[in-house]
Amino acid sequence: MSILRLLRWGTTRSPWLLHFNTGGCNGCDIEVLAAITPLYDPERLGVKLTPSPRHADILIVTGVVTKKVAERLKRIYDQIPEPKVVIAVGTCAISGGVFRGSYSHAHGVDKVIPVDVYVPGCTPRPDMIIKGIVEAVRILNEKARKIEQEAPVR
Amino acid sequence: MSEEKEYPSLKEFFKNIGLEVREVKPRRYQLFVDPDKLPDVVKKLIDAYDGQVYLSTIAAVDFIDEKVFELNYDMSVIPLRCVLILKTRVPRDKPKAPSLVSVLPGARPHEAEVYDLLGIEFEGNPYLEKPFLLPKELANEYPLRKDWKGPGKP
Amino acid sequence: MSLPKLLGEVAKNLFKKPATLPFPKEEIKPAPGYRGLHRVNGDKCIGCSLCAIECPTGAITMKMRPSDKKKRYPVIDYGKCIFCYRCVEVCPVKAYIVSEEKPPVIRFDKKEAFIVEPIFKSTAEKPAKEEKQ
Amino acid sequence: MSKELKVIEIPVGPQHPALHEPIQLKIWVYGEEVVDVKVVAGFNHRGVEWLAERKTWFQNVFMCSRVCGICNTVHGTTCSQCFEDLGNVEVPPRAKYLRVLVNELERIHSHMIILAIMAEAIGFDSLFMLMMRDRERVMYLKELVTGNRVLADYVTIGGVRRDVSKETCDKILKYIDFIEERMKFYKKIWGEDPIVRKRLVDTGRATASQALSHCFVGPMLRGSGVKSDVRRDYPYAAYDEVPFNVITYREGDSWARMMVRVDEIFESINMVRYVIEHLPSGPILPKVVPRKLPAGEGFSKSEAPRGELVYHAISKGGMKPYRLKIRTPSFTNIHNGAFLIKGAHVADVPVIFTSFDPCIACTERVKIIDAKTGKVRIMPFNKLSKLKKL
Repeated sequence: MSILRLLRWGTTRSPWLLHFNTGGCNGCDIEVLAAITPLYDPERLGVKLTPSPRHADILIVTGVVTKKVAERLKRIYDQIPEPKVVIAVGTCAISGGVFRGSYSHAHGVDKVIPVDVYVPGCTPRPDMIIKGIVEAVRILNEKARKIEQEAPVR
Repeated sequence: MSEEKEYPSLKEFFKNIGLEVREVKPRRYQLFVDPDKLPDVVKKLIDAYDGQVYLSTIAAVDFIDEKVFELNYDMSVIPLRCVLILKTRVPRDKPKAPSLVSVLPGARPHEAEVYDLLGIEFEGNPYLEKPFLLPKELANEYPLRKDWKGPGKP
Repeated sequence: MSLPKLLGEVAKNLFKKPATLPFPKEEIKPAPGYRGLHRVNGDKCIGCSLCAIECPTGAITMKMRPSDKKKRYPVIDYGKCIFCYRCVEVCPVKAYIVSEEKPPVIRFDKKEAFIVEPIFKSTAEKPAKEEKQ
Repeated sequence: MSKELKVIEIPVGPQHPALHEPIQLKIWVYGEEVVDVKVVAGFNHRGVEWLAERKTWFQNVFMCSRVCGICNTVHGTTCSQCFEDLGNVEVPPRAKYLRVLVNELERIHSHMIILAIMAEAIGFDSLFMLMMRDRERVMYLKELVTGNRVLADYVTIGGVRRDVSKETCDKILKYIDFIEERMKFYKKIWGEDPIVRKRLVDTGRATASQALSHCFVGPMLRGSGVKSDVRRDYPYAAYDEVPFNVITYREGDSWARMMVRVDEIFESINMVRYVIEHLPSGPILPKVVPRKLPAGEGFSKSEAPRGELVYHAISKGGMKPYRLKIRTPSFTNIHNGAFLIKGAHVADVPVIFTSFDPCIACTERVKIIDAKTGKVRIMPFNKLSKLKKL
């Protein structure tokens, strides 16, 4: 119980991000990249970009989910330990955006994995991406608390 | 590769090999070539301009009414600073054209792309592969052919 | 081997003001002319559907007005909108209100916030939130 | 060594810390040497050409801008030019100059981002942070002129969508001066810093004839000493009136490619200054822009930050194109450039690959088996025969 509380304290105060491009136009990706640079610097808030899904708490997904990449997205989602939160950044990740109607993608991240926070815009500004992360941390806290409550009490 | 060397103009060059080139717009030339003669013409072109010729793209068009595929080879001739569009036509029921890979290795991905999306076979290109870009579900289909029925509404 | 050229610059930056914007405390203002959220002035709109036809993503759908069965009005889905302002450009009566407001972050349980109805003042059809012009 | 070395297959990507985009490189290594490489892709295939046949001319300009986010204005410009060529639409001179202005601003930010990513790839994180900080000024300028930081949607058929005011011009000049000052400092680092030079010099070398026969474009071709620039060779917009130099480096390695980009930023800065000083007055859009274009053929190419970008449209009249062919620079550079990875060390793979300035979104489809024509410099002969079967 107390271990889980410590875990919740840790994850919500310093959430680690994993960024995955699922076939977007790169616009959102360079904005995610811009959001971790000195001008916005979320690292002072404890947010850090990590290369491995096994270390991550928050998954940032950009781009239309092409059919070829959908299975990899699922695999990466499964590799992230609970509690986890998914942010869909950009119009393409929400609904397919300007590429709606094409044969080779799934029209949005939520068709493949559950999404918790949507950041609309084409492309969203870096500060809005950080706001999305703040919202995601709130959801992360709720999820972690749920895990805490459901754990068997000894 | 000296800049000063004099090169013949495209009109002169094609006159020497018995073909006539048409200037459609300033610095843009166009001519029809038989598919079988194409590698030969490109070889001569590369030799005449010291190899300073590259293939920009192959734009393949499906003219379903005329039952032909048209292949537009957009070449750039660096010393003359102009664009040369070599047009060739292959029948729709037997879509086969000779490959340029032996004379210009850079033609490889362009031919593979056309093979994947339109199904025109380039004889002599060992790198053709299907699916090249398409997802596995569409491995046997040719989306850019005009008689492809499409994915339906999302 | 010479010293890395960047060392001097790094040392100099230690004594400078931080480049980071105090973001959560102060809002970052976009440059003037930023293409932000746009709304429809429902009173001005004549229901010609030109914006819905021209929209590159199909984010605008035309809805019937409850008061007048012959007229339609546009509804924008910000989940599909790419903020290209093509609709603002083609509108023959300039019924679109543009703003520099950034599109808001939306939680998974509030997905209906994507769909935004026009602003009506005279009729009581769907009084929406006021917005400065 | 008692145990014999084996050829091992290593997948790099599609989710990989060094590559920010979905592409997979399958590399086969023998010890530390890369013996074969295969670019597996299609992870980013969105069916843009298929969609283009189903959208109207104006919708296509917006969609084509989103083929690539980093070089979106140049996509929009080329697409518009292609349709203007098809419909014989005359572009007013002020619009031509403004197109040059925005395209050059975009080139500055695109080159700065690839230089920053390269710095990250070689483990030079402070340079990455400093360059990204200064790049934000360019992004602000872009937002000021076009209305959005990244996806500008600035160019439309016939002209541009916004005008610039006097204050905007003053601000651009002020910020551009700052960027030039900073770039002079960065050029010193890129040219002389031992960390950069040790990592980049002599990796992924391509000779001029190799670069030409493999159809490289843009900085990859100019880094090998071939003087080819679409802005000079096939001028579009107002590039025939704006003076600039074509930058070439003879070395042909990763370092030369990066230095071409560094020097091109200075050229772009000068061009931005020239454009603002010589901006003609007049309208930014012609009086009538047709909604239907006639039957025929349109062709346009331009110099994107990554190289030559080609649009080829075929129309049968009406509201929609019959066929729109897009050839992006990264498509040939990544597919044909993969042979440079062969024979390199495993640790050099991300460096060589980043020096291509890979834009997977641009490529929108990638997959290749490596060219057998590219000569491998260091070859483990005993394994090559087995390799063919892999």
